Amino acid sequence: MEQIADYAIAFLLVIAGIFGLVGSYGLLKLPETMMRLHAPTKASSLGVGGVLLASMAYTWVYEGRLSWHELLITIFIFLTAPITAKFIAKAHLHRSQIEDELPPTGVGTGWATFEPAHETIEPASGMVRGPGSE
Amino acid sequence: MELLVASAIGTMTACGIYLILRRTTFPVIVGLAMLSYAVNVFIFASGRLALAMPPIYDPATKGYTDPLTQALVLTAIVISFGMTAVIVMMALGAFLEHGSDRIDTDDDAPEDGA
Amino acid sequence: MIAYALTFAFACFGAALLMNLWRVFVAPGVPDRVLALDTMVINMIALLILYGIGAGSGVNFEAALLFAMTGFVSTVAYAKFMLRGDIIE
Amino acid sequence: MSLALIAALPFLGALLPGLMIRAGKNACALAAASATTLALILLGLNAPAVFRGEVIQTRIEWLPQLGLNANFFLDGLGFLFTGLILGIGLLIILYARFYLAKSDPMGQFYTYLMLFQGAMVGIVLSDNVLLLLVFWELTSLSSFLLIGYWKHLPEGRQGARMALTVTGAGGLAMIAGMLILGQIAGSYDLSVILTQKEAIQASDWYLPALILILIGAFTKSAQFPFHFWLPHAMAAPTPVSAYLHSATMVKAGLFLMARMWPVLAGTEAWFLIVSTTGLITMIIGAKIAFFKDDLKALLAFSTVSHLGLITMLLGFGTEEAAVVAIFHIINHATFKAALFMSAGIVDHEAHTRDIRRLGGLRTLMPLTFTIVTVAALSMAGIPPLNGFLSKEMMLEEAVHTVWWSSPWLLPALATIGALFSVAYSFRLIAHVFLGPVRDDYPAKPHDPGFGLWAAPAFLAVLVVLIGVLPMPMVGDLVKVTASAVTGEAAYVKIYHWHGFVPALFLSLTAVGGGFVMLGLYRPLARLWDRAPRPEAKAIFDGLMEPFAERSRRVTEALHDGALTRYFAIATVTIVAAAAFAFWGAPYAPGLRAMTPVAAVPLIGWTLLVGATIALFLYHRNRLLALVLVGIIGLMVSVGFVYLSAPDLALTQISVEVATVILLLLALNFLPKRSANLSTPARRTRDAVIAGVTGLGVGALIYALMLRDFAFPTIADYHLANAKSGGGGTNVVNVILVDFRGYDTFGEITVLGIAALVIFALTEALLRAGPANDRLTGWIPDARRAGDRHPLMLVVATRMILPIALMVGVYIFLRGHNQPGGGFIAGLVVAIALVMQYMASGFAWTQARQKIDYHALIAAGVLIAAACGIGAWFNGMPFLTSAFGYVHLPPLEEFELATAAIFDLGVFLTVVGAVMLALASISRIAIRAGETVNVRPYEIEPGRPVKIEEA
Amino acid sequence: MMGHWIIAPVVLPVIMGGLIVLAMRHDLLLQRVFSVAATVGLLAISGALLYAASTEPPEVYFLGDWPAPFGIVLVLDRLAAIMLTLTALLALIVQLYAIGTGWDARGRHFHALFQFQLMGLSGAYLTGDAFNLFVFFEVLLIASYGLMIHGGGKARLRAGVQYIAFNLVGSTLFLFALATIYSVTGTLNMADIAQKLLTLPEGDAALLRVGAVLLMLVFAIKGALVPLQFWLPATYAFAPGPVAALFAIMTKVGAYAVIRTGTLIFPPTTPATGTLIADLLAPAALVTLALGAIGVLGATTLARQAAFAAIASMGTLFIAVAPFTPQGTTAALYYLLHSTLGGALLFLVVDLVADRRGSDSTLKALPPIANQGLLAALFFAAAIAMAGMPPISGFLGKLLVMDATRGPGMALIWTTILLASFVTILGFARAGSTVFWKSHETQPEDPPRHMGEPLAWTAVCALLAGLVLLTIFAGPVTDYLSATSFELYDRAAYISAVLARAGE
Amino acid sequence: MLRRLFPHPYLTLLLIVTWMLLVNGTKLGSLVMAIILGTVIPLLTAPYWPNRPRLRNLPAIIGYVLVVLYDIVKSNFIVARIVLFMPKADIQPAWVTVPLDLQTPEAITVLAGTITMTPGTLTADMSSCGRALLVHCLHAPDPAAVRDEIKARYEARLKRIFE
Ligand code: NA
Ligand code: NA
Repeated sequence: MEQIADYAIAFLLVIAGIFGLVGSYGLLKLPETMMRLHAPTKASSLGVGGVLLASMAYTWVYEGRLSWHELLITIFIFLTAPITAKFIAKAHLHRSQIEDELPPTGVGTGWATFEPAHETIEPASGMVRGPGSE
Repeated sequence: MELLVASAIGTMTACGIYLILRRTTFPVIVGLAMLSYAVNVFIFASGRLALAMPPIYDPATKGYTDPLTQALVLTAIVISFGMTAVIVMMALGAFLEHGSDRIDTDDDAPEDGA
Repeated sequence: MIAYALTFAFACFGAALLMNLWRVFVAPGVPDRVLALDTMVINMIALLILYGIGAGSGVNFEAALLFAMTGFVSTVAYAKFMLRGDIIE
Repeated sequence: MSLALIAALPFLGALLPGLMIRAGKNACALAAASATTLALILLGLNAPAVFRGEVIQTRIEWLPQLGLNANFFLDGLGFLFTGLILGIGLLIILYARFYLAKSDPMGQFYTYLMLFQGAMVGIVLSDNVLLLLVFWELTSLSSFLLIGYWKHLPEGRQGARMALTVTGAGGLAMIAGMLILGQIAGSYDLSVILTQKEAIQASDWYLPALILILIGAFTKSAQFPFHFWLPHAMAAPTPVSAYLHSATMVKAGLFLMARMWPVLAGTEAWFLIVSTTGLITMIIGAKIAFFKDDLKALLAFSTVSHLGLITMLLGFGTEEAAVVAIFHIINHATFKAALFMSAGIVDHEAHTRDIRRLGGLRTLMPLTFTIVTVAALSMAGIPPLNGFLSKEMMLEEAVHTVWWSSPWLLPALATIGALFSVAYSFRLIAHVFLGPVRDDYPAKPHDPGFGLWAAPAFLAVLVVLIGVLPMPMVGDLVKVTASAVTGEAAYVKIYHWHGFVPALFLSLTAVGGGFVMLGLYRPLARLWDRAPRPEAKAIFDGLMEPFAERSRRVTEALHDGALTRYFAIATVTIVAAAAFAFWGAPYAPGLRAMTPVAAVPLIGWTLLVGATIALFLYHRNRLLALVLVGIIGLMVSVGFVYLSAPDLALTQISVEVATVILLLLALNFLPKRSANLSTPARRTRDAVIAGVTGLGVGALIYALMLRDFAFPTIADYHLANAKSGGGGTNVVNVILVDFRGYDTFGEITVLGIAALVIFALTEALLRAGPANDRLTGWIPDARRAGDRHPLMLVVATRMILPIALMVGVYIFLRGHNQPGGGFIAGLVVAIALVMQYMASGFAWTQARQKIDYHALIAAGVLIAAACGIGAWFNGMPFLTSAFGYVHLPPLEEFELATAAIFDLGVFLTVVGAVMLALASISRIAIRAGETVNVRPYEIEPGRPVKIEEA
Repeated sequence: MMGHWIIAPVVLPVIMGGLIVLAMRHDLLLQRVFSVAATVGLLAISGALLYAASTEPPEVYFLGDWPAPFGIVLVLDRLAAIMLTLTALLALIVQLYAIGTGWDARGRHFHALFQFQLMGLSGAYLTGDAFNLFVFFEVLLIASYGLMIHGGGKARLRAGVQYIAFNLVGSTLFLFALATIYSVTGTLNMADIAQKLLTLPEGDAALLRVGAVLLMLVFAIKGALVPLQFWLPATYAFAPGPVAALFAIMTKVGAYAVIRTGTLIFPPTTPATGTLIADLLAPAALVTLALGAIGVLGATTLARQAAFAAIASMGTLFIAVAPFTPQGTTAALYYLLHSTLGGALLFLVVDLVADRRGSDSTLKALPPIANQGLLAALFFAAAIAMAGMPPISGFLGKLLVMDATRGPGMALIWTTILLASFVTILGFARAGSTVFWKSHETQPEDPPRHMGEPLAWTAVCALLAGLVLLTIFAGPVTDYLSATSFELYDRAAYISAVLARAGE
Repeated sequence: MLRRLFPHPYLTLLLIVTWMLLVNGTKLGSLVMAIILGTVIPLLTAPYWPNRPRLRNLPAIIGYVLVVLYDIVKSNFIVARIVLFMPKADIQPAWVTVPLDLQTPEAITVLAGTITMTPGTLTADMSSCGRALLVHCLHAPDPAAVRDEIKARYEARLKRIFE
């Protein structure tokens, strides 16, 4: 039993390590920013996920208690990774201004990064209250 | 380990000093932040280094690292945070009032570095 | 057994971090550097947990969680700064 | 007591005019006069005793630790001078009342005048040299005010400054001299010092003391080479000149020499310095006086000359000479004051003091003419006037004095002096009053009213009386005074006919020569004008102005606002001082075993140092700089985790992100790149300074880490008592909230104040002004992308915020026993809120919450304080904690600790402070024209939108 | 036995500050009333403590009831009590002035910051713990940042940035110093450090000395000791008048800290440090005095002149401190009292003048201003006070200092002191005659004669009165002060009082 | 009433779970605490989350989660292969526009996230009207296929869950 658990944990660790490495290697190797973005977003996430799983398993097997903390972290990372990725992507799009390389939205408007949002905006006067304005 | 910590502190201090010798507010502020990082680690290290001996009460532990310096560092971190916040705002204010973010007031050349 | 695996994982994530550092030094633009920083945080968390396994102490959990949180926030902040200038508008 | 009162009365009198100015000029004059009169009366009451040879004393303890006491004593010398000061003072008060114009602020004048009078009286009555110094400097200050009385006259201001500079400096020198003297004598009381002749003259410090004190006396009495300030002081109103520059202040120096005569005189040094200075002054003064065309200037230099004469006499160091000196002091006071006042009358009536524009006044102003003639002849030393007597005696003394080992040199020079003095006295009479009446006077001259001529007339009468009946008039006075000066009973005999002694011939020579010189005035004057001579004022300004100018340049150059230079200097100083301290004592390297290094920390180190170097290289790209700071902060906190400091790691990382956010917010308005403003040379210099400092700090901490504590640390106690005494297992937190909770209390106050400052600053910036203008006209310097609040983030943060809050609560609750606590919890919550701000916008978020951050901060601090005060109620000191374990079934047992309340205060303050700071800076952004979103989503897929085709 | 009253000077202002922020931040009148009330209270308490200190040996307050040196202690001795009272007195006067001139209304949170400032100052005087001293330095500093830029404005803000930046470096240095000292001695309690230094192993001396010097340098920055004085002129010149007047005490905090640590922890008898402190302090003090005096002569505005006068006074003060003898310390304390009141007076007068000249204090003749005569007189008084001319206390202070510095180096010291006085009075004379006399050239007819601001005039007169009293009662005051310095050099009493419970 | 007390019942549930995960145990006291917090916090944060999303049919949710988890792992192997073994020249990145049928912000967010975490695709932006996503493919010889897979594999499922 222990043995199997050991193998499982070791396997998880090795996989995790590899993916972690891949993520950062991709960051170096891939030629374009957009492509580079793929690597860490996915691989690194999985890598750290693997480590966290391994840790859970480890504490379960060797300390007899089930530690849910790692799970929490994993979830958090997986929730936030896409957002981070999207923001960096947008920053890249904005900085490199490659609007014309992009496909049309097909719904009439342009891509959000290159257009002010379509909504009624009004100046701030009197809008703010609370401690900000006394 | 001691050598690593000491050299790290030294590097951060050097960088901080170099930055506070720049002539616009922003690098000076960053430099001050660096100095406070450096001094925080300095205080911490002045309690000597210890691995895997957190100052959390634990009957099974082989010993504890110095908790006092840690408390001091915490206080120092918080205070320097407050100070940084203030000087950042003042620098911004000075820039808005004057139109230049030079920190030296010896030559009042308007708008530069923008 | 686990020890070897741990060492291997340590090595991988350590190497990963060095690569990130390299990316910070040489990158076409700030977005890439921010990406590198973000990855750094992730790898750090991994190392932290590995260290926890190695030392058999779960004390590092809060740190890891907080790293994740702050890493996310600061990455978003940097990006939003590049996009809009004002990060709280 | 009465002596102190005499000294005090003028000061009291100084207050009155200021208070009574509304009551009119007469009231002022009357107030001053009555104070003076009262003092005179008090003095008179002491006269019998003084003439009996007694010494009246008054002792009031003031600063005994220093030996400075308000001790006064009255002997003959004091009596004479007090009499002169008060008596002539009274006349001046009368005279000034009529002399000053309607427009002149009378109140001020009398205030200053009485201040001066008081100071003078203080000098001559002091029995304590330190007290004497107080009054001494006071005369310099009050004369400064009097000379500058006519503020609109530049000459007045310059004259005042010059007088203050010279006499003030002399006074300072005298301070040193007196302190030395006091040290030698073992007391600062004159009555003691005067008994210490042997000790003083034997001491190595005698000569320095003598010189320093003489500098004081010479400057005050306008002795060569300090004589130049006196004529410029003549810009003062004539009453002032008459009072200060003839009768009193300039005599203060003489007084001091007379006072110190018993202990300082009688040595070779004294003789050579004092008599020589006096002689030179006498001759030079007389010569210049002869050629002066300004009446007052002429009188001024004649005064210089006569002061020189008296100084010379004191310098002789013989009893007889001292007697003569005293006698001449009296005589000079009478005729010179009379002359000054008459000059004032002429000026007042003819509206000019220029001798070249005068002449022939004899018939127009007969009364004035008479007064001037009497006084001037006395000054010339014509019998039977008092001036004749003292001059005669002076020449007598000169004849008996061997000087620079020559028996005839001194008499010859003295005679030349006398000759000049005759010459200018005659010229005064001849060129002003004799000769034809002119038709081009600036104003029609005529004798003034009684008020103006009364005082000089009275003095003229004295001149005659003393001249005719010296012994009855002043014999006793001279005797008692001389005894006081010399210290033993002086023998005084004044008579008109000495027989055919050398002095007689010298005197005749002088008079004859005087006539001749007057006859030769025109050619001599032409010679004089052609002769090159140093202009005192030019020299003085030539010294002072460059000094002031150089001071200005040095000061401005040093404090020009170049902060970075200040930093460079400070850094170098600090490093140097530290090095100096280190190499000043033995150092034994530590013997502590090094902590082993694994590969992972080595990588961490590489990252940290790498990022730091990158920051050093790329710091001009400010955004990148912040990214690097982010990395460094991350690495530092990871380091803390690795080195068993979880609390530090948590705090560091959350503070770091808060800082970065703050800097980003500010950077939005600041230039995005740092201009390169320093030369390569300067950058190298800075790099060197930085490098050395870094090395020093690194070496220091390395040396420290490698040694064991010299003594067991107090931390052991904390580790031992955290659980039992503090009720927590996280020792760091227990220290923060309990052992050293007071630190934390101060610390959160700092944080709260920081937020308040930021808020107040924002308010100031948003008021009308350049900052506000710059903001309202703000144009972002970078192109801005669309999509302010990307939908994904908005949605995500709505999930994350509650969880983050929960994490915050969790970290707060466990803080006492596990890493965490109020501070970190506060930051976590704050960061969660910031996330919300970033996602949905400041205004939108702000509008949806009721919390007032000011209140939050205040509440936090007050709760912490209350928690501390709570301890008082069970008799414990501030911040004494209490804890207990509660068990209410079916729940498990849990702990309640007052520390938690304290930590709550910390928590609230942190949240409030961080949020108030961010809120304030966001308001700046809004003033800069940020618009505010009204909806949570700016992109709402559900909502139909109008699409304008590009 | 003062019991809990010892901590009142810290707790009262912080609570008042908190309440002002919490409840009164929209009502200036309330703020004024309560703030003044609090300051009066502070003054009363300080007075009581002053009396208690004079009747009892140093009294210790064990915060959190932890025995020293493990917890933080407050120590009430004569020195602390004097500083507390002086601060409270000055604060009250300045506060009245600020209210009278309406300065407190020119920005937000003046009174809250003011109270926090007092909290910081009181805490610094009372604490017996080195690190806690740092904390309260920070409290008083950050409050001072707020007060310094109160009302905003371009020049003030730029000066403010420099002020903060310089002091942040100082704070960092403070931490380096404390860490070094702790790292050698393993304790933070000042009495405990003092005691441990007596038996410090020789090999540790060098490192400890580094710590000691760094610490002293921190205080030197606060005390504007050359070459660390650069922050002062611009700060004081651009700070609001009343704040500058309050700052008269800020430099004295540096002096206080030097005296405290120099007598308690590093007296010349300490084997490790020996005369290290004195050796460095004495020359620096002389240069400071000289530079300050030259600055007074060379200054281009009244405000800067006042600032340099402040620097000069610190020089004189440190000259008296440097020998670390009871006599010297007594002189230093007397001069401290004098120069605080005198400096404040000068700054307030300058503020009144500048205010009447359209906040222009440059040394040039402008048309006569309201109350010119009175202001001229007050300026004259303040000037002779700062120049150390009679009859005002400065002269006595100067004599005390000179008397205390007899012996080797006396010639140099006395010459410097006397020449400095000379140059200073010269500078003030030039300034005064330009500003107050020359103006009569520019415009003969009568100036606008408005008095106004009764509170402000009260404040100014109060300061002047203070100086006069200090002069008249120089004897008794000096008695108390010499008792104080005796207490300071009798460390045993202090140490034993603090470490009484060390056994627990 | 209940609706006012629990503006977001799912959130409340989530929070309770989170708390139990945090305290890492099943003490009764912790549960009480969890329930308190789970009630209070949503009330506090309710203003930030005006409209509550309606979730239905749990099996669909579970199914979706499993699919995504599987894809994440799979996608990582793909990415790893590309990064490690594919020569730079052969990599064919592409931009794809994914028109949206989904309208709920929450749903779109989940979709976008999923796209990013799954094979070779990454959500880069959204059309300024919110009706299309801009997706970047690391290596997509046939972009159209990618788009169709996304719509079929994820969006369809999400529609069933959210709308
Ligand atoms: Na603390
Ligand atoms: Na803290």
